[in-house]
Amino acid sequence: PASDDGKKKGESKDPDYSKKEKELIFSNWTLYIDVDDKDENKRPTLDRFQKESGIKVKYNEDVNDNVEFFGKIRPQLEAGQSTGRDIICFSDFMAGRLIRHGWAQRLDPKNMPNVVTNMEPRFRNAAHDPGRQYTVPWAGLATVVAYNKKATKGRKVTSVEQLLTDESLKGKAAMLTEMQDTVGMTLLDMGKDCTKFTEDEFDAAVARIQKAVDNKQLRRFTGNDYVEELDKGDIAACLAWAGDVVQMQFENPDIEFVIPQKGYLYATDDLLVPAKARHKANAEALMDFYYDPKNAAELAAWVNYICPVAGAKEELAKIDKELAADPLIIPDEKMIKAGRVFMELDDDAETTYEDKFSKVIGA
Amino acid sequence: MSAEQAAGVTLTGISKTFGDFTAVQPMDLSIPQGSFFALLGASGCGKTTTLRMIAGLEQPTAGRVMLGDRDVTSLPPHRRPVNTVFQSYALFPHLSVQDNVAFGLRRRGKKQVHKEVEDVLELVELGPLARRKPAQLSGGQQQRVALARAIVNRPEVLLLDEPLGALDLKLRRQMQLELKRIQTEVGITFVHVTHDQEEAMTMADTIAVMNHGRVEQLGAPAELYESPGSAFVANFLGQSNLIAAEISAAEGDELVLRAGDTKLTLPRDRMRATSAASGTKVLAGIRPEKIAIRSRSDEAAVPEGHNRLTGTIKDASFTGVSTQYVVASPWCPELAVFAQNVESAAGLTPGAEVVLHWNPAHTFGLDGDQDADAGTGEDAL
Amino acid sequence: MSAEQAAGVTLTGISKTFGDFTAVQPMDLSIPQGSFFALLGASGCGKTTTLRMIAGLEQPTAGRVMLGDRDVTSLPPHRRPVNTVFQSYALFPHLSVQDNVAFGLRRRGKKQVHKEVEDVLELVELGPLARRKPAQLSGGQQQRVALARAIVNRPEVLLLDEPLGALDLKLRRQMQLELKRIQTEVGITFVHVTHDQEEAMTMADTIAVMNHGRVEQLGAPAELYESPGSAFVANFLGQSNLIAAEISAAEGDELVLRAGDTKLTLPRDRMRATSAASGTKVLAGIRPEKIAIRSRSDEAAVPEGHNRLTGTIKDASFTGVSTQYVVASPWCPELAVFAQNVESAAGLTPGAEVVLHWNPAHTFGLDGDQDADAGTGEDAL
Amino acid sequence: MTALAPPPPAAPEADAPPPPPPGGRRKLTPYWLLLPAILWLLVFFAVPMFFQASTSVQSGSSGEGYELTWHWANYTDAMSEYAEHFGRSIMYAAAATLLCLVIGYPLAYMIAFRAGRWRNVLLVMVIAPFFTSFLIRTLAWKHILSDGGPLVGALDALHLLDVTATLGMTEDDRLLATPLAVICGLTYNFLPFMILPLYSSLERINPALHEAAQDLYAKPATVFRKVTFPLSLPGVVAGTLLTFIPASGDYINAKLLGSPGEQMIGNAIQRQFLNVRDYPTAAAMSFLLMAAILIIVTVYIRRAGTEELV
Amino acid sequence: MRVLTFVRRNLVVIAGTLALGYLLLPNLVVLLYSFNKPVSRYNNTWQEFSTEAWSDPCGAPGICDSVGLSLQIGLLSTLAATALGTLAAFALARHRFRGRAGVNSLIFLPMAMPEVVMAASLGTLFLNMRIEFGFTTILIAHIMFCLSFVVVAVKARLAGMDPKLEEAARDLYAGPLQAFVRVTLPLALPGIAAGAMLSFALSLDDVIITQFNSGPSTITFPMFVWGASLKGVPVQVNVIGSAMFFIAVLLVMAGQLLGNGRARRKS
Ligand SMILES: Nc1ncnc2c1ncn2[C@@H]1O[C@H](COP(=O)(O)OP(=O)(O)OP(=O)(O)O)[C@@H](O)[C@H]1O
Ligand SMILES: Nc1ncnc2c1ncn2[C@@H]1O[C@H](COP(=O)(O)OP(=O)(O)OP(=O)(O)O)[C@@H](O)[C@H]1O
Ligand SMILES: [Mg+2]
Ligand SMILES: [Mg+2]
Repeated sequence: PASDDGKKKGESKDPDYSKKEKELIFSNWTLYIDVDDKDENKRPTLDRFQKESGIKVKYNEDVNDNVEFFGKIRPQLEAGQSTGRDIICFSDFMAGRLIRHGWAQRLDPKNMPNVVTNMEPRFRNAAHDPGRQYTVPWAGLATVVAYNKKATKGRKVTSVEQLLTDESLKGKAAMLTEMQDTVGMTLLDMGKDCTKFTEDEFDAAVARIQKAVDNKQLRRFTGNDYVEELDKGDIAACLAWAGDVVQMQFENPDIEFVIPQKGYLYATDDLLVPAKARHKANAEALMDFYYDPKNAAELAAWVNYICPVAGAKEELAKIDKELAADPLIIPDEKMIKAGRVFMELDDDAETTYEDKFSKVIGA
Repeated sequence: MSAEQAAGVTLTGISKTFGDFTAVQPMDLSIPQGSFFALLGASGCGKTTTLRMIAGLEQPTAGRVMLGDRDVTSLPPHRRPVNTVFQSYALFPHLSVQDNVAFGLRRRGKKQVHKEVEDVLELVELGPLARRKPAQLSGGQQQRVALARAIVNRPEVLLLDEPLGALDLKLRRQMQLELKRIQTEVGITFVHVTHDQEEAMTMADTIAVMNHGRVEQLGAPAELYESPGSAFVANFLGQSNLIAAEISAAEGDELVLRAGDTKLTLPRDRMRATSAASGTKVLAGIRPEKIAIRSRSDEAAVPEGHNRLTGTIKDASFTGVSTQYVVASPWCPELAVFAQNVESAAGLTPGAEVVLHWNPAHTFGLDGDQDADAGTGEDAL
Repeated sequence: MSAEQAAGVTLTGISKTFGDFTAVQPMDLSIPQGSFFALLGASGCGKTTTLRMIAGLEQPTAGRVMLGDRDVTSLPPHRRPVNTVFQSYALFPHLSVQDNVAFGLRRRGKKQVHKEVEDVLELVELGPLARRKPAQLSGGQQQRVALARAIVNRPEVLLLDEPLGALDLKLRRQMQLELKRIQTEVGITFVHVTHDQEEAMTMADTIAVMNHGRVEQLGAPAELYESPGSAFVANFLGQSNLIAAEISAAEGDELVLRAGDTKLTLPRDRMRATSAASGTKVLAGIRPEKIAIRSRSDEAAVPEGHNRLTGTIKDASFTGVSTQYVVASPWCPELAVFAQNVESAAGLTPGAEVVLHWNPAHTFGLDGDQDADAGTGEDAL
Repeated sequence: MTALAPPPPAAPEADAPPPPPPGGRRKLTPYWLLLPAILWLLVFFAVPMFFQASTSVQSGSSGEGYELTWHWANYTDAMSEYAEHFGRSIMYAAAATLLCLVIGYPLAYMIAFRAGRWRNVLLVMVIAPFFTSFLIRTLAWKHILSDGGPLVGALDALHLLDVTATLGMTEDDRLLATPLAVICGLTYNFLPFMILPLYSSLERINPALHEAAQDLYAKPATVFRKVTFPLSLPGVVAGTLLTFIPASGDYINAKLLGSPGEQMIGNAIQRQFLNVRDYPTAAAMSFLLMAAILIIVTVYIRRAGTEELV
Repeated sequence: MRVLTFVRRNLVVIAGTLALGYLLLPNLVVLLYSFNKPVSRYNNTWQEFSTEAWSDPCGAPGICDSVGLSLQIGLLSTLAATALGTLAAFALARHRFRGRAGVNSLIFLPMAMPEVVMAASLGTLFLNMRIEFGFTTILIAHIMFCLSFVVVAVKARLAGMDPKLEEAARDLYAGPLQAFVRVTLPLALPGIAAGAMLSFALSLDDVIITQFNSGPSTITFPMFVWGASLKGVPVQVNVIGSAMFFIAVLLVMAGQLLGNGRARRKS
């Protein structure tokens, strides 16, 4: 409801200089945009956007970690200063936190016809941003179980349970340092609803993970770096993000993934315009550009994460049939149904849970 | 030091105190212009401190420093026309020999220094080594660079703080001659600090003997040597035999002393003790080389009127040029005697009974209250 | 060195080569047991290297080292009954004086060392300083600790590598006496390296003079001094006047030499040149202290049969004990003459015409092919 | 005595030149020289410590912000919750320091006494790895220690891994994600900090002392034990401190080479600060670590008897 | 038997060489893999020899910017730390003054402090002061922790320097400033250079303090590697790491040779 939004603390109309300044500063995760096969410094879709719109994009791959990055820009946000960025790509829970603090600018649908028409319906509403007033999904993330066939000596790994208890995986299983993913998947495995859980349930899940840690079942908690170790076989099985798995499969036939019976965790990485950003309209232009199915398909073909744009499947098929059929990129019905979103947490709950989780991962 | 000579350096009531330790007692000192002046003294007696006050590297606690007629007491070192040759040379290791030598000239704004540097290096015979770094030179060569670096500035006074201390004996003797030659050639006032008495005597026109922060005696080398004013000077400048005695009578120009059961004669004008009254305790001094030594059997040949002592040779050591005897006589356990080796002296071996004798004119008399061992080096340990 | 004495150290055909530089030429050397043996030579002549081969700190390139009857050539240093007093003392800075001294004893497994350490510290007169660290000692005291640390082990041979080099003159003379006393007391073979010839002469029973890696001459100090075998020895051990001459005739026990227009006589048995035929070039040597100097006006007093030369005094320098003259004579530009200062010599000032004369028995003859300046120190610069 | 009677005590006379200005410009010189550095350290080292001290007794949440409430419980909480981390940090750092000493000593010794004209080249080799980023090198270790790698294979074949496994240093025939890997990583990272001070104190030893010891019947081993080592103690003390202190606060090695069971206090501080954003806890842990190190270092220096560290 | 004696004689050299090997092994691996041509994003198995990455070291997006930033920060912080540290070292080595002990420990303390502690406390300061994390904050932090190392290096050099040399300069008509510029400074230079080199190395290498105090868009080379390590390290990282290693070694060795050569020519 629009009346509410005005009251969100700290929100005010920030002046937009898009008309005068045809430029845009974009902070994204590393390796999260298509690059030219021959020249890694060229980014085809982005280059095309710049050419078509006449907006010069300064593209930074400086997001490695939601919380860490948020910590770095937080002082400016709190002080009501510009973060020096017009678009930031945050995971949904972090985007939610910015919205709650009033540190994200409300987007104008009028500037984004493609978004309005092409966004997959299931993305149109989200717990952290009801009605998608502030954010636009860049990609969908599915947290699944992946394993290296060679390292498990052919054994299949099909569940989180197996990661936590299977003797044959002792010292070779890994989970993620992201609390949402690891605890969420464990909760699902325990038959709990990760979209709505109690603190006791959370504690039980953490205790379960702790036991695996104590048994030396779990080798490490990783960020994105599980990829390298899974590829090498130092990690035999782990929680993984779908997009990574797809990419790994190109290169390593031993990599397999499984969508656990009990469900998987599902999230989005969202683009948002932080408070005091100078070029909101330019940002909206870029978001709109990437919601053109053709552009979206091109992006998805490279990053291999779930594409939130309707109609991209057909475009993708033109590029690569196999990819278009991969449920990890364009999910099928079954896949969509098995996905769960982690519960929306307020700041205090998040601190409490993060703190508990920190102890499990050893830090 | 005669009054008609122009003074090169005059120190007036100068003293230096570090905390509550007085390194240099208030003293006056006047160094004639163009002379070779030596400051001699044991380690720690304040020689370096005195020199540093002249150079301006140390501010005197009291007193004034004059160069010629100019009071320079409050001038910083770089404004004084004085240069120093340091004991450890203090050559700049990062500069070549010629740059070391040119340093002072350049600081005074000279642009064309080549000629002067070349000349002075010629003077110290280092021309061919001008481009070397100090580390590539031998000790003697470094010493000469240090000297060249100082004299090239034609200072009014050149201060030398034990410049030869680090050299070995042979080299040292040679550098002494060299230094003397250069001083004669350039005519600058040299103030030379050393604790090698032979060095001081061969080189200097005037010697000041320092002890515990004060000048004990000052004079020409031969004067100091022949008539030392105190036990310290007598022992420190060369070796002396100091025999404890008592004045027993005065006969005309001579004093008669009694040491044990021996009678010694001493010219009255060579008596330095304040009182010459009978019964006064004195030290009767005689230099080892002044004493003739002969076998007891040969006693008859002792000239009439000579002071004589009898004793036993405790030790005889051959040093090449001379033989040094240590003779024990009843009231003087260790008398040193030097005999130049001309003809080999038969029978003068340890254990031999001998008679020592000397011309009384060579005897000198000192105040008997002093420590007869002052300045022998025993106290330095 | 008489053959009947037991050999303390015997070096047989020993030599040492560093890369392509030969530091010690093959040489034989036998050091009598219980003697005070001095190795004398200019800097770099191989003294230290020889000593280190005896200590086992350097492996000889060829030859053998025997201690008594035992071949120790291949024994490592810690297995040889030999100790060294190093030039820089090499005291262990982290250990107290007594622990330094006890070091060797403890390494040989002695538990009760207290008594021995105490005794040896008594010997070197350092008892009260036993608990100090080396840094808290003066140079002379450190030197004595180094000595005590070595002799407490009662080694068969004690090696001393310029142990007094770092001390100042006065202290050095005193330590020489001390060392000599201690050697006499403990009776150990001392092999003492020095380049101070006076030190070697006063202390040693036997001296070996080394030059460029070989022993030039070996003998008792007086023997070496009075009859040097080469120009190097003559100049290095004391000072010598070497006059280029030619044998003109042989008369009985004497050779008659001609130098310019002067006739000099030389005892045949003091002629070291291989040939004594007429016309042979020789260097006629005479020590400065053997020469008497008198005024030309006084010429009549020259004893009959003395060698005599006439000349002009170029320089006279007073050193206290003696006066050193430099006399120019037509065919010998710089003759040194030492005259002990007994009675002051009137008229012997620079410029004076003098006659020099000496007993021909003191003349020595050397091979005329040598550089007359060898060993004077001029070549060391 | 000569006639040089001492003049009356040195009271400056009217015409005497003025004594040098007491305390003038020269006395102030050191303060001017120090001013910039000290100011810098005060503002960016001492003041932050003060801020952290105040932060460590704040309470609140990352969402609502923290305020100073003298919440001392932060310390007790940190102490009780992270006791294991503290213990592990100290132990790993100590083990790494010991290893550094054992590995670094021969190298420092070799450079000081046996390297001849290679000395400077070797010294550069010791520092040069710094120029290849620490992270790259640690990642390279990950590579070298990899489960399927040749090193694990070789050690396994020699049954060395069984030995370390019984000691609890490794797990399941692997090196990565074990205490051993973390300790080796720490050792590797801080080795230059051990070698440099060791070298500089060894280099100062007069080689004649070695010869003197041999001459006094000491076997080579005894020479080392009785002379070389005691004389290098200042270097040992400086080296162990420069290794132990940073190692105890490191988190990179534990993060990259360790498993959850090997995380150190640095990891906890880093996560509390950068991820959980619980600044008070992070600050309290920092102070506890500082205190622990201060105590250990003080005791150690007392025992080692060396005041002169640098 | 002979082998045994050889081993015994050269035990130290063998152990030292092994230690050196341990120290350089990772560099060797880094170098080796800089010539790899990985088929995937992950440069962790040997594929085939290629100099591709060497011919295009900036091939990975952002890498050269980060190297540039690192060099910039390294140079600036070295410059500042060396200047401040040298001044302080002079004060400590050449003057006795009140409060010397306190100053000494303030300077020593940063070395006696784990990096996280410093990093966190400095981070706290910046947060409290609402100072934007970025270039300035990194620079400030680097200068702070390099400072102590410079002071120690320069102080050691000055302590070994004969104070007589300065007196000699003053005696030779050099005023205080000239004595400093002409004599003291050139002689202290090796110490200053050592301090500078160490601080440059430490700055280039630093992860921990940088991580706590860098801004979102100031990615130093180590921070770039940190980010890349999560996603797959490009070969170019190995190239740049190896290149920096070799450049450092070569520069120092060239300086060495130059010095030797000059000395030899002079003699
Ligand atoms: N800066 C100083 N602070 C305190 N005491 C000093 C200082 N400089 C010299 N002294 C003391 O003053 C005394 C005289 O020192 P000085 O250097 O003048 O002696 P010296 O005669 O040159 O001795 P040496 O022959 O050993 O060089 C010594 O006892 C010395 O310890
Ligand atoms: N380890 C070495 N390597 C190469 N040359 C050496 C070595 N040790 C000594 N030398 C050379 O051997 C020669 C003899 O050296 P040694 O130390 O024995 O001389 P020395 O007579 O003791 O001289 P000094 O009186 O200066 O001590 C010298 O020229 C020296 O340079
Ligand atoms: Mg002095
Ligand atoms: Mg020698």
